[in-house]
Amino acid sequence: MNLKELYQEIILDHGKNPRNLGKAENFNKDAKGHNPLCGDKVHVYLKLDENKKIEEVSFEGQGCAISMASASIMTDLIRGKEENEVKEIVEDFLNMIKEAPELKSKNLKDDEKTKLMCLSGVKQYPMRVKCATLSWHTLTTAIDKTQDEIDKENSYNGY
Amino acid sequence: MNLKELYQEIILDHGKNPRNLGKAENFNKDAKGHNPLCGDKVHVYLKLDENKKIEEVSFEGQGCAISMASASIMTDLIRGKEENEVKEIVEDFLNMIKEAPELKSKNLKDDEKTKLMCLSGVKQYPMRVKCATLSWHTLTTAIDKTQDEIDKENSYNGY
Amino acid sequence: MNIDKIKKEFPIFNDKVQNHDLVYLDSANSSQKPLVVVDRIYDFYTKEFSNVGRSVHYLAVAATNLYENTRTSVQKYINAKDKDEIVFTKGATEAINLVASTFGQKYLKEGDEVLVTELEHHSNYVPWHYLRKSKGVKIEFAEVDEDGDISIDEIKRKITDKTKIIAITHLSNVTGAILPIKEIVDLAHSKGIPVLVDGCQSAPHIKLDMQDLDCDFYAISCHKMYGPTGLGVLYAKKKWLEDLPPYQGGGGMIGWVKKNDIGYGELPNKYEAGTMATAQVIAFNESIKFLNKIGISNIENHENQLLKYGEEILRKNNSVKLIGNPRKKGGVLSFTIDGIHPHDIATILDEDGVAIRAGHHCCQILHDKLGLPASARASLGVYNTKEDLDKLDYSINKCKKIFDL
Amino acid sequence: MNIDKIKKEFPIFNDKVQNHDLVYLDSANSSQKPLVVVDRIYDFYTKEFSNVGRSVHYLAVAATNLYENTRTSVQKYINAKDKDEIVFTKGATEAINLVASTFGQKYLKEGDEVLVTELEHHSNYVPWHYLRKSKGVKIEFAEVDEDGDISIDEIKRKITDKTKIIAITHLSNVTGAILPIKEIVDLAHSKGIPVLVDGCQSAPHIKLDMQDLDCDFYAISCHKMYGPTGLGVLYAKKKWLEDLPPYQGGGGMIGWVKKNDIGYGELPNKYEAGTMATAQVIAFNESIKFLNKIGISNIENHENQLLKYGEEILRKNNSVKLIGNPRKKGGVLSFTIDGIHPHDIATILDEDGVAIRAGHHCCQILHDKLGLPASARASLGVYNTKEDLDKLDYSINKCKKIFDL
Ligand SMILES: Cc1ncc(COP(=O)(O)O)c(C=O)c1O
Ligand SMILES: Cc1ncc(COP(=O)(O)O)c(C=O)c1O
Repeated sequence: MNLKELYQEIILDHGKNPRNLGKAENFNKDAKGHNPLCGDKVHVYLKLDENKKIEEVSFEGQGCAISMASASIMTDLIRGKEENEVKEIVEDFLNMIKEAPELKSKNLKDDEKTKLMCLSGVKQYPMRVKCATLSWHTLTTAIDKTQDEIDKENSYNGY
Repeated sequence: MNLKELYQEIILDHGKNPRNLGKAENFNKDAKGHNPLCGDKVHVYLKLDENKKIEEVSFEGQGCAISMASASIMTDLIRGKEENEVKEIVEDFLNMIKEAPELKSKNLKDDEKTKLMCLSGVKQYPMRVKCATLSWHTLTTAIDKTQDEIDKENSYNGY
Repeated sequence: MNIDKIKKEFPIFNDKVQNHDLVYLDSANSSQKPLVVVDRIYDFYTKEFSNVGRSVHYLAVAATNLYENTRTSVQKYINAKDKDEIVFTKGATEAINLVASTFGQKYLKEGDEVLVTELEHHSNYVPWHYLRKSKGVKIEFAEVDEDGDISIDEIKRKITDKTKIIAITHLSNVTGAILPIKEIVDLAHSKGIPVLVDGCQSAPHIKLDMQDLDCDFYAISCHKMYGPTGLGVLYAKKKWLEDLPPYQGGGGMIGWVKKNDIGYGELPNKYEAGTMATAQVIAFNESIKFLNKIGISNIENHENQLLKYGEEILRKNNSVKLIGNPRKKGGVLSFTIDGIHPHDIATILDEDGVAIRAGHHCCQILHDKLGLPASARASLGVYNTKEDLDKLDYSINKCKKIFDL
Repeated sequence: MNIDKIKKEFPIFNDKVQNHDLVYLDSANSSQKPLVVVDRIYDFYTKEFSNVGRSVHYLAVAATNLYENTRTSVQKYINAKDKDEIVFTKGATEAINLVASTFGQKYLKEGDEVLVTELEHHSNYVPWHYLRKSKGVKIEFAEVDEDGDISIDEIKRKITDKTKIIAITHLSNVTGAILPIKEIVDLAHSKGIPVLVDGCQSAPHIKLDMQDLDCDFYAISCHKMYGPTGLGVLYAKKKWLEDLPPYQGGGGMIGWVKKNDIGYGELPNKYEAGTMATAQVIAFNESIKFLNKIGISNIENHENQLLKYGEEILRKNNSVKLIGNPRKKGGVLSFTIDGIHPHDIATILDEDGVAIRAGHHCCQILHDKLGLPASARASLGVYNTKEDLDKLDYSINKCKKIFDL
């Protein structure tokens, strides 16, 4: 195991100063994610334009350096991309964290890949994988949400 | 351990041909005993005269040689004795089965003691102690029963 | 299949018990443990111990992985579709209580019927009785035929419009009857009725396939499967585990907790409240490996041969009466001897090192039906041999001599 | 009291874990096991194994006696009046569920109040929440003061005419607060209210005396007491165990069984349905002997000294904030570091072999109240030393360096 790989400069930086933190103004999709065992929480806000391109994205959350950095890097990275591209990137990222040695997505530029690979140190810390993936799973939930579900939720506040 | 001590001639005889088996005609006290773990059952019937002397006694039951023999010997032995004497004998018997090396009761004649001591082989078989003592405990229950309890029971049939 | 070699894997057979070689014929009660299982417990406690799923430190991570590995092994062993369908419990008894309580809560009301059989162990009757007391649910009994068996026709006869669940044993721990579960499930499902199967006696002895049986719930007892005490498994179809309310509440099973409300965790956590039997679960993986190594169909064959042999010699033995003659039978030899009570038999056999069980074996309804206060039972495990049964026969003759039969 | 010698009795400390000496500061989660306990399990399974209370053969008789011996040891350890007041359960969680379920069934109705505290572990909240859902019972929370403590006055304030039971922790697993149980029980009893105490954290660390405390129910977790996993104890006054309905139903807990009705067994069988955790119960006797050998007041002293030392060095460590400053405190050091999330702390400490826990420790209500999503917790056991705490401090400084604090 290797702490230096886990807590790389860029992780610590994003962890301390997360980008895109806060509730978005005009979001039209959102989702909450939660890890009941450790208490980590995240709330992802998306604004998709008529072409299903992500116009704006932000998140609120509480969590460790890994989870904050992961959300921060993720949100930075998906802005401007299309829904389908984003879903493909999420899958690629989750694969990489789980087992794949590298990222393969054509929707990621090389420097984006480099940035994301900074999170790969987490592979060696199975208990921390959930920290790195929570915001990504939540992003998927938000994207997949139907208008019906959105309406229903507005009348209930689970946690 | 010693099987010969456990299954003495007299035990086998009483076990096979229990004395005083059957429901008494004119009993005025009775009680049921039951060992839920093994299924042994006994029902003791007593007829006490006005001086609290045991005029008649019998039992019904299902059980192993030890439990049948114990009930058989017990019923033989207490007929004609007074309630208080019987209670003292029960205590003496239970003590002997539990730990005491011999019987001490003044209410038992020597040949009665000899007969009862045939059950002492059970000491070495802890799981069988309950077989030997079930009818004795049930006898105590019958003796201690108040008229109130007897009346109440007549309207209910537990098992 | 080399039984001598297998037997050597069980340390208890290497020493004398009470100056006798142990002839252990009480496996339906609980099986002996192979060394690999005991060693695993030892190693876990002495080198790797940690609680599961709660801490992020190294030992905790490792323990959590080991714990989940057993879940996967069990899933494969019983061919369940999904590993989240495997819930660890205290025992089969808890598994059945869990279903009766949660299913009862959600789906049963006054006048509804639960169909059980006269073969059921108390553990598959008392939990349903509670619903009779609390909700006025009715309990119907499918009756055994003269062979101690339950036919599919009898089940058919007892199903009514009000039947809401069938709770039935796979292999009777008294008559040895193996019931036609697949057919019963088919029949029940055609009427929209879920089926809970008590698999305590089947799991260690015959091949299980949840996807083939298609039952809704299946209860297993690990200590009868060459595994540790204090552990059981509830298999339940995912749809039920998602649909039913949680059972015990506590740490680990929650989703979120507020002062005014609580949300429950995802499967399988939802049904595993509190600190689980961590060491036992981890060691149970070795039991599964042990069973897999020998192969369950080899075990089944071996035990079938022994069963036939045992029936043969006991039938030849005068005054021994075998209980039950079902169409399909597992490794259970229940019997009585006219003139000798089962307890006396068990005590006398024990003196020769032959361990059997005497009593009603937690099946009082069945014993009432058979008109027996108790019976003697010799039951088989993978380590038993024909010699064990010869010794049984020998000691039975000794009983008869003592009792002058 | 020679800690080095005691530590040697725990095999896990004799090997390196991940190339480090293990600094185990997670005993509030689960304690490590002394060799005597592990050996007892080993010997039982390899030489003496049998199920309890069901068969009459030699091994079964011996196992039953051993099992009951532990009951007597537990009775003495907590000074209960009667051995039948000791019920073995799967864990403390099951013990509390047992009481909530049976007491709730018999005595609680809509509008009745259960008084718990903000300190409670989920295991002492979720089971009561079920009654809120099923019966409309209300749950009231005694609130912690700024020291993470609960005063007797706060309890007094929260008791109403509707309070039907108080369920309260003896020693908080987060703030370490030791509550004045005896006074609370006195107060409650003066109003006719029974008290359940969650004794998970107290039982391994402070002297217990049921007759002195006079509480009605007390829940204990054996795996936190240097004992095996999968085992707990419910102490309950005999009058309650006689009065309340049974909990799980199954083999061993019945009195008689008919098709139309069932009678339940005598104490303690009534509450021990199914095959129990036989090996674990038998081994737990060794845990009690281990505790008795050292002496619980010696353990208490030792842990108090460590606690003071730990508080001292952590207070000196900049940016470490201790959680809770109760009047009386047990061996729990919960803390946060501004700028480093507890999970990151735990991971970095783990790299040095220092095992602590990070999260909400199953106390989400308390963490909400404290405004913390999570905390880090170092908790003490009999085997800990000042050096362990020095290493904790050292590794905390390493965290700070990594995070540039
Ligand atoms: C205060 C407290 N209560 C209850 C529990 C639950 O005990 P168990 O998980 O052993 O059932 C724990 C431990 O997890 C605890 O610390
Ligand atoms: C057929 C059957 N069902 C249920 C049980 C109960 O299993 P356990 O005691 O392991 O909970 C047993 C064993 O005692 C059994 O043989």
